[in-house]
Amino acid sequence: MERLRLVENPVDRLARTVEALLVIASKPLSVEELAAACEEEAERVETALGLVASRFREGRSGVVLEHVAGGYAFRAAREAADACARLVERPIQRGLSQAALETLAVVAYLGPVSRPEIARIRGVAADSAVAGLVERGLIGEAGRARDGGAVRYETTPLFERVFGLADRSELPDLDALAGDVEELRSRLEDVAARRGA
Amino acid sequence: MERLRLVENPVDRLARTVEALLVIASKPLSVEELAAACEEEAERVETALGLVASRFREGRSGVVLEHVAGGYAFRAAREAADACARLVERPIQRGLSQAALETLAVVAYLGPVSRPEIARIRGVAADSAVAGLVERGLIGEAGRARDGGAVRYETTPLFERVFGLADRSELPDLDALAGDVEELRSRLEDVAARRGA
Amino acid sequence: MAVAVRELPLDLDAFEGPFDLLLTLVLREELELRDVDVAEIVVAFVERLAERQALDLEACGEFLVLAAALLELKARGLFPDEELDLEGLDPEEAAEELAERLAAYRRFRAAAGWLEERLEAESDRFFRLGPAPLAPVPARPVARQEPAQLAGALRALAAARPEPSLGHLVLTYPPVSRFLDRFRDLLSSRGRFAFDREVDRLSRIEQIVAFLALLELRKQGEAQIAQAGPFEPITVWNASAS
Repeated sequence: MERLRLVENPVDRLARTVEALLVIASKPLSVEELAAACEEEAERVETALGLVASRFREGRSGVVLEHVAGGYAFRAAREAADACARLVERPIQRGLSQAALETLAVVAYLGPVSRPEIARIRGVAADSAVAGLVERGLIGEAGRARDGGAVRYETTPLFERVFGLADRSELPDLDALAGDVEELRSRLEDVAARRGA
Repeated sequence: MERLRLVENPVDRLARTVEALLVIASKPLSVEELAAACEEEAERVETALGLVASRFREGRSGVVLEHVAGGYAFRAAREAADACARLVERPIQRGLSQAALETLAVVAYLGPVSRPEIARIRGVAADSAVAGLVERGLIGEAGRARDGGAVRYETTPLFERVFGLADRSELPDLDALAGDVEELRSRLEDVAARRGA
Repeated sequence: MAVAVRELPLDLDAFEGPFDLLLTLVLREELELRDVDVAEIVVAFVERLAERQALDLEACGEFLVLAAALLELKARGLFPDEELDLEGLDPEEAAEELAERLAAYRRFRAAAGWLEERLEAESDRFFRLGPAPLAPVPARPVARQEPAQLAGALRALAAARPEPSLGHLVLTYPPVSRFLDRFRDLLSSRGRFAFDREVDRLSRIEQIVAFLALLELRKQGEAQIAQAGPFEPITVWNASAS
């Protein structure tokens, strides 16, 4: 058994290179980015990622590989959450007000979207909520509507990371979230029709 | 042998917690800092660090535990140095974002100019755009407006090199826009106020 | 069992208390309408409505009109430069518009709830923010750029066109100016009038617009307003005569 370990498996070495890249990266790395840095084919990098995932998983290691925000990244094992919370504060966790959450939802689903558009949907000015989310790095500028129009905002990779989403398509379907909307609408229209009569 | 692995060794668990802490830290952690976060005695943390060091060492892992002046930190394995260099040196930012470009244009044509002035002209907070341009060396501080006023910014020699300009007088003509800087500034602020929201 | 619109309890970011107190505070300009979440008020009302078995048409009608008026007031505050189309109002259209806005808002409120739960569920996920301690220092030379980009960016900023018209999203009303003119005439001829008597024969929508005109006159300092208590008769008199 011992002698087998001395035979170098080339995927093993590639896996170690991927581990090295992930530990120095400051954002999730896509398969393409990893492949470019390794000067390898994407397919082999994916095989290596499988190896890394089996080494760095919950229960086996304090460092865990996750697929998030369109790429791969290391994070802390969940079992160590209490110790992590004593070391660093989760800045995002604190103080996301209802206004901030609603604004974030509008930007996540409709982005890129401007402040006036957000205000129209929420029925209140969105300036401070938008500024707060920009400051936390959850949303960022995404150019202007047209040349010189209002600045539009979209969610950042940090948003996906904080909420543990592989990408925005993991957001639930809006209509499924609010099933009572149609009923509400017909009720209001009903009332209006009777008063109008 | 297999059955032994099922028995949870408490130092194993502590070692995983230490690994988790090291992977989320953005600076080396001392034994005391680790012990405080783990709520453990320093001696046991040192034992756990020994385990971590044997798991995360050259040749065995792409992530390597390093003991540096300030304490312990993970680094990339030496065998992956080339791949890491390719990841880091990649010219990530070929172009400038819309926010960066607008901010740079305002500083180039109207500078020295303060952050509040930039925000007024662009209609959105300028903090992150300014910080990004300062970090890349394209703009720099140019004293304060008046006694105690806001810090003002101007473009740097690097800016001139990047844009291939001998000096700021070579900036492209704005044609129809007023030649006078003050007139231009008030016109831009006017437009931004109307765009408002 | 009637749903008392005026006593509808509200728990908003900017205000907590009954609906009529909210209206009074808005009337006295002690509460910024832009801070008031009208959709939340509508949700509170509909939820209250759903608790009752029978549908109270009178209460629904009153509420619809008041909520629509608040929305219009807000819309003006949010888009002050917007030229509103103030032609005649069809109550059915108004309600449809209200329902539309409410439906959109409800979806995003539900999405916000989902995000909140997700954040809670992921509260034990920790990852590094910022660079790794022992990572090689990045050298990121900015690629060569074209100076024309700078001029283009500045020209675009100077030539900004206004936001697309949001008029179609705002409820339509008879013109406020009609009531402004009429009240100004009354103030200069009689010096004083009872608001309720002047609007008593008008439709609810016209009453609301007249009320907006009254607020406007007070804001301009042209009129003084007195009211013994919420929903008591409103007396208006010429500010310069007092």
